[in-house]
Amino acid sequence: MKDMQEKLRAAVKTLLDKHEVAFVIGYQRGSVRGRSKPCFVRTPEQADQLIWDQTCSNNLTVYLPPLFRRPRLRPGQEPPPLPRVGIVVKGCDALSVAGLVREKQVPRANIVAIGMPCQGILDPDSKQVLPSCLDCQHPVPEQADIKIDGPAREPAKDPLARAREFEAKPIEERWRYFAEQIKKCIRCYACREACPNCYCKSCFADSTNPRWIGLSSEQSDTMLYQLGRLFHQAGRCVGCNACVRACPMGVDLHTFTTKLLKDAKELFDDTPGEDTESVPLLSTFDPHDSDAFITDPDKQD
Amino acid sequence: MNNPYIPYPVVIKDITIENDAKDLKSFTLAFERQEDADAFDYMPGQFAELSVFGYGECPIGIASSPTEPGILRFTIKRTGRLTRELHNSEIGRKIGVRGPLGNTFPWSEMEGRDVVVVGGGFAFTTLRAATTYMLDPAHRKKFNKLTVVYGARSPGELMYKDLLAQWAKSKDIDLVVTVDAGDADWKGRVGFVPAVLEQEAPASKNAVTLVCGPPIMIKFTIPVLRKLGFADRDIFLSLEMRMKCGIGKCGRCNIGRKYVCIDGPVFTYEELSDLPQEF
Amino acid sequence: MNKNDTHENTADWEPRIVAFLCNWCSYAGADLAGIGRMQYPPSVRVVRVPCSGRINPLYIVKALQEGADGVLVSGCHPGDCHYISGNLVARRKFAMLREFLFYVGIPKERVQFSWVSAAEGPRFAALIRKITEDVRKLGPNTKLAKSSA
Amino acid sequence: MKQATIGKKEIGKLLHAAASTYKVYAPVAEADDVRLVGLEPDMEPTLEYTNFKRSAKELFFPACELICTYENETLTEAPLPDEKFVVFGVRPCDALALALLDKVFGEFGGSRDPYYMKRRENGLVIALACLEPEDTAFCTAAGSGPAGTDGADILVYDVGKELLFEALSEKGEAFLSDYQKFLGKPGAAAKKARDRIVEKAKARAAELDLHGLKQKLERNFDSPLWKEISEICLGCGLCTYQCPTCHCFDITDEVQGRKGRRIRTWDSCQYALFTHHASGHNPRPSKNERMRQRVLHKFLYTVENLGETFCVGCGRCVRNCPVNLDLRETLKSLQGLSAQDKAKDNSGT
Repeated sequence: MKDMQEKLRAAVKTLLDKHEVAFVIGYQRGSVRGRSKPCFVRTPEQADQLIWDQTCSNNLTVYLPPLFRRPRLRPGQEPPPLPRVGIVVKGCDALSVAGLVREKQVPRANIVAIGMPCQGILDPDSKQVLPSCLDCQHPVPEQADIKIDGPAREPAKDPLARAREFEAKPIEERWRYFAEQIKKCIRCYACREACPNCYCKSCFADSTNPRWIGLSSEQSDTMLYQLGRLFHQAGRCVGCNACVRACPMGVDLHTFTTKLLKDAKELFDDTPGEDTESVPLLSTFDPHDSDAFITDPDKQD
Repeated sequence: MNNPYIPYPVVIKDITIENDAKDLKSFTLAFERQEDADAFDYMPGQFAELSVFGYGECPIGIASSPTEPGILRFTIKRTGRLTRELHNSEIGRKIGVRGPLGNTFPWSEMEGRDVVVVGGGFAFTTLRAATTYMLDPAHRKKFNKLTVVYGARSPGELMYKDLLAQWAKSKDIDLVVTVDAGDADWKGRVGFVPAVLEQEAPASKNAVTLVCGPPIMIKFTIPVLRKLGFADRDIFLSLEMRMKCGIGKCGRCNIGRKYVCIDGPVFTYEELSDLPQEF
Repeated sequence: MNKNDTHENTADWEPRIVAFLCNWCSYAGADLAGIGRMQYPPSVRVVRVPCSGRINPLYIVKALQEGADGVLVSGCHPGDCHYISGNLVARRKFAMLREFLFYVGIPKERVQFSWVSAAEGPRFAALIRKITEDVRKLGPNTKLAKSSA
Repeated sequence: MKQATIGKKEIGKLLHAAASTYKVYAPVAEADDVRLVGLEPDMEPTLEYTNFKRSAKELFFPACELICTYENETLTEAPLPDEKFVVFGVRPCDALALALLDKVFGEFGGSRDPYYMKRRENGLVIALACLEPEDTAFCTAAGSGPAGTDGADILVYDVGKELLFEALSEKGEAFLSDYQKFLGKPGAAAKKARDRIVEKAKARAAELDLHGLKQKLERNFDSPLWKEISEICLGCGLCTYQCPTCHCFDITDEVQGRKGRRIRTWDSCQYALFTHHASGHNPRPSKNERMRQRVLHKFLYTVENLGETFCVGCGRCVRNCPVNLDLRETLKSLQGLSAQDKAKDNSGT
């Protein structure tokens, strides 16, 4: 892995030396045991602070959409030129890049993705590979512009197994589990802020008119927040699980994001992050989509 | 111990539309209980949290003067959810009021001095209170010459028209009303407040000035006042900030270490220059 | 949220169904059912929306939170949408939403989707009968309901 | 009683006995964590933890407080909390945080916060000195240290097989007297062990140097460093939600039909809407200003207004920040600024 780190630094130095990008977003050594920290590298010399190992947890693409947001212009004012940015991506993060490009948040030509094959992120305390990484099907960022060689995990055989197992549980048990997870949530919204897809300029959770979500510690409000946020990721979530890693309270969002992936795949054969050209799943339709869930009162069931 | 978060119940007694755009209305409120009215002991410059049940609270400067007995008045611009609801209210509706909050205009410092009141647009509310207070026969003698410069975008946007007419006739006050742009019927002054102020050139010797208005007016008025010789410590401004508690606990209305709700809303220009420019 | 509530109230409890109906087909269908004096349970509260595609999934969850025991969404039959394809975009969304809510533990019968045209008064009446009975079997909604509701 | 001891295994008995008079909050091991929870008869308190994810702040300043209810425009004031309670096992840092909150919710600004002050009156705080603070903590630098006594009524020392209770207030003393049948007189060995803990805590080197920070912060409001520091910040409110001294709140109404209630809920200066005016103007429009506000509020404004740094060094924000934006490092880089060179910009218009 040291070797990968060297290659990464060299690649970044070259990019910056040749002025191909304005800066590179990568990881540096963290201050807490088992943690890394995002960093913005602007000069070739700074490239030496970049690291690559199994602590490189954040999905750095969360920093991309704000960089390409059009500022409000006065009449006649020219829009400022968009930067070209380098970014260090794992397999899952590369999917996020594609997802953001497909949603027209990030111009693909302005991104230089430096792909790092990934062996899974370690839990800072237990030093075990995180459960959410065990389901990873994309440990190697195939779509990266610069590919750094190195060892990677075996892709999970069945990345959706967790959802399948959960579905098989009795409904009351599922509800209990969901309610237990909700109980842990302190509504700090770290999950939202860590999610590259949560780039909405104003979030339903913050809206005061209408106020979707009460601000009290009422459980149903927390449920509404989590259901609302999760479902807003339907057909968009790439399964990077940055939300899971950001949560300070250990709320298991992974079980629920996996369901979104599963339904996107199984109902509509869509894998968000796989391509940059298609229309996001829920922004379009196919006349032949199934009507199986539609209640037909004339039919006896 | 009185709970400072609990509003006094009040009833809307009167509603006046103040401008042609109809987005400024004055609400006259009456306390339901006499003891609350007694407890609500205020001076011009202060504000209160108006409370519309189901819509929350918002801080509004008090537009009436304690010299107007039995009247508690607020002039409110329709801006957000709560103010829209207030504007849709009818006479007789019960609302709440929490206060008085914040500091006042510098009443003791103003005694024995000239007072120059400079107001622009809708921010004239607490200045209306201050002017009314000073014009009260019981108080007028405490102050020397009183000059009021008040401007609005257009004649239709001038508030308190009856009162202005009354003041215009009074010998106790030099009133200058100006509009940014007049219309066919407008016979008065036309010009921006800072420019008119400069023309009027009120004396700065032994004088205090109270300034309220939109940021752009403040920006151009300050240099004029300084040119006229007003010291920074004699220029008093009233600030607005998003607030919740109004009593220095909730932590959002601070500018540096100063809390607008308890250290303000009235600050001298000298104080403000000393604070971080984050407002 | 406790079980006792459910039992105590079951005797005189009537399901409350919130129905989001599109203006052009299903609302007209409901109207037709009314004009035709067709019998259906009084359990339903109708919210008229321009198109089933206009329905934000939050509306559905919010209705459950605010005390609905069941939610019905109905629009024009596929191919008949006044806005050409609003109901088709909605269909995907609802398919996933229903699955997702079921996944976290909301019975499928609580949130139902259907197509009712302007001419289908009887179908609308039958639909309300069906969803009311489905929800009655489930009992009051306690899962997402506000505890203070 | 000033000092008393109890066998470690007996602590459950004492707390369960107290639970018949008070609501008792104690550390209990749950599935994945040790939490401070309301003690039920079937629960056994544990001493095996470093600190809680959620600080004891919420027992005194809950995330949601009912102010009043109303129906048809008639308002009913919510009763003030009247439950007497004991909270056992908070760490000295979190106890210090309460002493700090006492200042804001007390007389600051001329009015007292009735909810918080009432809970402080009703609550008895039994703190447990740390033998080994978390590696993310910087409590010595922040002023409490592993055996700090501020904010607690009783401080408990783990002296081996026993726990040594030391009353710090009259309330604490009364509690020890009330439950003296569970308690013994401390022996010489226990006292010695207690002294060793105190000495060790005193001897601890400060994890970072906060001296002179105030002067630097005063002069560097406009430093470009703020932008640099906040560049990686995600703007989530995690640090503020977990902070034992953060106390900003929101007041909102919730309605259902003709009925409604007014509640006070935690809020965070890290959110854009925190200072967003109805007019659309926002004095803190980006995360640079919001990050600066958080740091300056804790390390400058409260020092000026209350004479206290509003950070106890518990390290929660350090440990849990999703991007490892480490407050200790932020403070270190701010310390690197000059306190002199930057003349204050007084030309403001």
